[in-house]
Amino acid sequence: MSFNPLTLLFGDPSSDQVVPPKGNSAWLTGFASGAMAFIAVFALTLSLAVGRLADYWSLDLARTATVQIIAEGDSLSAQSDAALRVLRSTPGIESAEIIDKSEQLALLEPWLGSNLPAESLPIPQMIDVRLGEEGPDVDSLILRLKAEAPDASFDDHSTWRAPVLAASQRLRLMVALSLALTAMITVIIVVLSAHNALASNRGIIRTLRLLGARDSYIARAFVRRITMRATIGAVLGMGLAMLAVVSFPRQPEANGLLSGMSLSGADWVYPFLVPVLVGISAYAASRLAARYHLHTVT
Amino acid sequence: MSFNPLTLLFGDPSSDQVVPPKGNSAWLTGFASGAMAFIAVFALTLSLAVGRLADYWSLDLARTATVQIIAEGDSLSAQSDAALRVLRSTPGIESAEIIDKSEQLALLEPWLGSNLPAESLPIPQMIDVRLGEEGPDVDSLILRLKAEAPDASFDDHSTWRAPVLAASQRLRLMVALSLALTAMITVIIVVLSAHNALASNRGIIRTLRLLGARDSYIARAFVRRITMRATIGAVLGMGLAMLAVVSFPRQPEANGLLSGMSLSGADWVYPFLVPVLVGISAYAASRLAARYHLHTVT
Amino acid sequence: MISLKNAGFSYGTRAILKDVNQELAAGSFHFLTGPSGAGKTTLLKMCYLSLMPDSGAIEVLGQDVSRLSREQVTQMRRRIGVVHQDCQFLNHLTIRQNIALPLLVAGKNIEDYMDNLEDLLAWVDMSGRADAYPEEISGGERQRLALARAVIMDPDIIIADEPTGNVDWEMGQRILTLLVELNKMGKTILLATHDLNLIRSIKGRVPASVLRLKDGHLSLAGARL
Amino acid sequence: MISLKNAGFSYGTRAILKDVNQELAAGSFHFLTGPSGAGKTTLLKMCYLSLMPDSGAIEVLGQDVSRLSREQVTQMRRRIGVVHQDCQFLNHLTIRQNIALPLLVAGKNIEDYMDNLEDLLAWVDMSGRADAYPEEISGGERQRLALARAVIMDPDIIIADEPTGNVDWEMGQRILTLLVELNKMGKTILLATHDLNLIRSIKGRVPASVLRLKDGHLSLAGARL
Ligand SMILES: Nc1ncnc2c1ncn2[C@@H]1O[C@H](COP(=O)(O)OP(=O)(O)OP(=O)(O)O)[C@@H](O)[C@H]1O
Ligand SMILES: Nc1ncnc2c1ncn2[C@@H]1O[C@H](COP(=O)(O)OP(=O)(O)OP(=O)(O)O)[C@@H](O)[C@H]1O
Ligand SMILES: [Mg+2]
Ligand SMILES: [Mg+2]
Repeated sequence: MSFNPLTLLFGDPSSDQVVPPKGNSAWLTGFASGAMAFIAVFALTLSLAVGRLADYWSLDLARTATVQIIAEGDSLSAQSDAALRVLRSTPGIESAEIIDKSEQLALLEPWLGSNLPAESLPIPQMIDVRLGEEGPDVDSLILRLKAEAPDASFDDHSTWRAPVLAASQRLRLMVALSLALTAMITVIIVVLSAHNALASNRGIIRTLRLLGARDSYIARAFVRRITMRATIGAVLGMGLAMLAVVSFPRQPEANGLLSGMSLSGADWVYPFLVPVLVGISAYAASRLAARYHLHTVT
Repeated sequence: MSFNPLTLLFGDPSSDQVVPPKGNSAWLTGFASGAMAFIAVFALTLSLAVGRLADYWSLDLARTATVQIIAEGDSLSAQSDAALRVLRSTPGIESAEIIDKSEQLALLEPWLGSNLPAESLPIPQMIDVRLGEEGPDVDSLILRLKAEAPDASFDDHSTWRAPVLAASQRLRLMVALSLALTAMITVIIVVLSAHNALASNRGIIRTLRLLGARDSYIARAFVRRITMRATIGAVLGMGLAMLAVVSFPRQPEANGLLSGMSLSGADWVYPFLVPVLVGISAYAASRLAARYHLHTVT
Repeated sequence: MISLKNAGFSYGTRAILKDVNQELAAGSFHFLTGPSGAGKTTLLKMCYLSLMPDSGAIEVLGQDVSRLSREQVTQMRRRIGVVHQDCQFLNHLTIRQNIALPLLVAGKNIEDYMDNLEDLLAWVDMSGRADAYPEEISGGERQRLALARAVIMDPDIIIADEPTGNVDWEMGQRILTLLVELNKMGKTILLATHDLNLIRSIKGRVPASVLRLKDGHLSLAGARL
Repeated sequence: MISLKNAGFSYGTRAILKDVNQELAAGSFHFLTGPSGAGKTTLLKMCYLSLMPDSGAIEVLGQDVSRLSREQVTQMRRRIGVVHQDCQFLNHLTIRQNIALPLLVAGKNIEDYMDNLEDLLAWVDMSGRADAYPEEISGGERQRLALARAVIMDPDIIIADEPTGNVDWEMGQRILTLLVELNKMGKTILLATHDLNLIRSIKGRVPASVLRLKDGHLSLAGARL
């Protein structure tokens, strides 16, 4: 029962004739794999979108910190400069920028109102710090800051980060689980419908056997047909799912919250893996099913 | 071909005998409906969780407003009292509470730091307003506030609300769409496998017909068998999905962000609707398929 | 019992039966013969309501078949026992269950027919195989099983399409004897066969007529045997 | 060509064949007869490698069947033409395609066999039905189709299980004539039948022997016909 998988592509068309072009199970195989491909692509896109969202939440927060200096007048600007110097010379810190007072006030608007007596407020100086991949050695950084700018305090948002991180990890887990389940169910449905297709053609298998057909010949005909059906169904299902994803209402400006279902850059590759997965499972499943039925049919 | 659906439950067992107990398609029908029920329950739970999240985001924001009074000393407390009076006497407002200065400072912490010279800061007085279902007449409220407390400004968060509302609506739409799709695919898979089950038994239908079986008798036997298989599959699928949901890691304290997949209160009813839906579609689909095959078999 | 009036039938454009006129009286015994592919099975299918004539009319048990409701067709099929040329059984039921199937689908109480069933099994020499499944029996056994199933309901008309094609001469005689006895009990018998010896062997037992189908026409061939 | 040496076979505990010894020489013509259910089909199935003996040995084309690889079984099946009792066809292919099927599965170039195919169709009187589908033909036509399919590959051995059960006498004679001619060309023929007249009608045309299967034993019955 061994044969070159390449015949799947180039094949000898003659052996195809022996399999009924449309059987009870043809529609079922095609539709089931199409529907599962659709769901899988949907789940995949959702998973990618959620992944980005979680990245945004956790990574963005993780890679920022704030230094706040509470002082007045000259002391403030001197300490600001000192703190900036310390920060910029610390390995693991990518950048450190003074936050503009107006920017700061804009952030405070909801709590303090827009008609604030801006200049008269003794609000502290804030420095926005972007950390590198590795991050700095926080303890020694704090010591150095204390020495150069005694009124500065370092906040790496860790108290804010923990729950967000936990939530985004839960979300990731949830979606990854759904994706894995969908993939599993897709494979099982394909396996079962391959089995069903072969089972409903046992009579044909028996007849071909008695007429002197090799097992590999019979298997090839069924495997090619079933793989084709499942793959075509999966391609259509994927196409429909991508159409649905692309035409989904989106608001790019809201990207912090949820920019809708969308694929970006290299993500476009993943949906195409779905029909490939379906094709491979259909191929493997129908070969196994063919082997089984060829051995149990006398 | 008309018959009482009650026979599904009480049935005459004799007619069951004429359908092969396990056919090619028995496994497929059971498993496909089980898998789809599983996915549907999963999607449903996700949808409920997302719905709660969106409610939290949008409703909570929609039903609050803030009044901010920028003044000093006695004028501030006088205007606060006046504003409170106005607000509490306005229909459509449920409650109005002065926000404690310490509470307010806690909210400002990330921007202003924790070591703020609390008392010395001339920060404005904030009043937290909870709106009723209907909400007040905002224009007349602002006029009355202006008259009684000239330094008060009313903010109903509408600028903040819009993007959050939009995002949560997109999320809802996305999940509702997935749920609808899952339901649709479930129904189609059940329809196709009912059709498949009948198609692979056309020989039996023909034989029974010629032996003098009524159409209703044949239909009943198949419909009962197929409905049973699909429903049992769906119940098992639902059970597994619920198990997965229940054993999903959860963090109740993070309920603002995402408390994980969970069902609460009346939500527990919905998953049980899935096997009911599957059962009803299997019943309807197998009846239609039986009618079709009974009319095309000679 | 069965009367064909100018009955015609074609598959697509191929006319199989042309203006067939024939009256089968109640209690009569008829052989139907003719070359392979002449249309014997087609004619029998019209008599057991599986095909409708294209032209002309067929009356079975006094009723015009083209005017029957589905329910009437069902009721009528219960009064006609048929041995089909390609005997179809339910492979998941035993021989005994298959024979009892017409009783089951008609809603009869099978208990009442148990004696009858065992007698029939013995008559067609299948008692020892009653608990086997249809895929485990031989070609001739299938034909005997089909005959037993055709007569279990005590039908008014028995239509048998080549019921002895796969059985040996003794078994063929036995089957014919069963049919003759049923005929003597008043049942109308219509039997398609190629076996002229079988037809000849009935001489002197019951008055039987031989219908010969050729080129779409039916003629009485009794004299020529 | 085929030799049975103490061959025995049972379905479960039911012994069907007991110590069968028989030698079918190359180019010989054998009838196999016996009551319905005696085991004729079972014996033929062993000769065309569809069943293996429980005890004893069977040699086909000089090789012990129990020692064959799957590939050898396939190669051997291409040299044996079989008319099965329940003729199985592929319903989605036409009659012509069904007859050509053994060529297709053996990877032969069907073009080379077209004349042969049309001759065969004419011989079994099926030329006019060659583009019909198996479900659209009569019982006798199926048997003729099966015979055509069995001989298309020009096999060394032809095994036919009741090939004339559903055809009329003239067609039966025609089929027998075809088999006699193939036998004269050197092919070994093994034909199971209940029709003693068919067996008698071969007298004087080729030397044929008649094997009678009863109670699991095979005996030569030539003298008694
Ligand atoms: N469903 C069909 N569609 C088209 N043609 C058909 C169909 N069924 C039968 N025929 C053709 O009609 C003719 C008559 O068929 P029928 O089965 O009635 O013959 P018959 O007399 O019973 O033959 P036999 O003795 O071989 O059984 C045959 O030539 C057959 O090929
Ligand atoms: N798969 C099987 N399992 C069990 N018993 C079987 C099986 N196939 C056949 N038999 C039994 O074995 C016996 C011989 O069967 P076989 O088909 O060889 O008979 P046969 O001589 O060809 O009869 P016929 O002339 O009726 O075709 C029969 O009694 C049959 O019931
Ligand atoms: Mg016929
Ligand atoms: Mg046999």
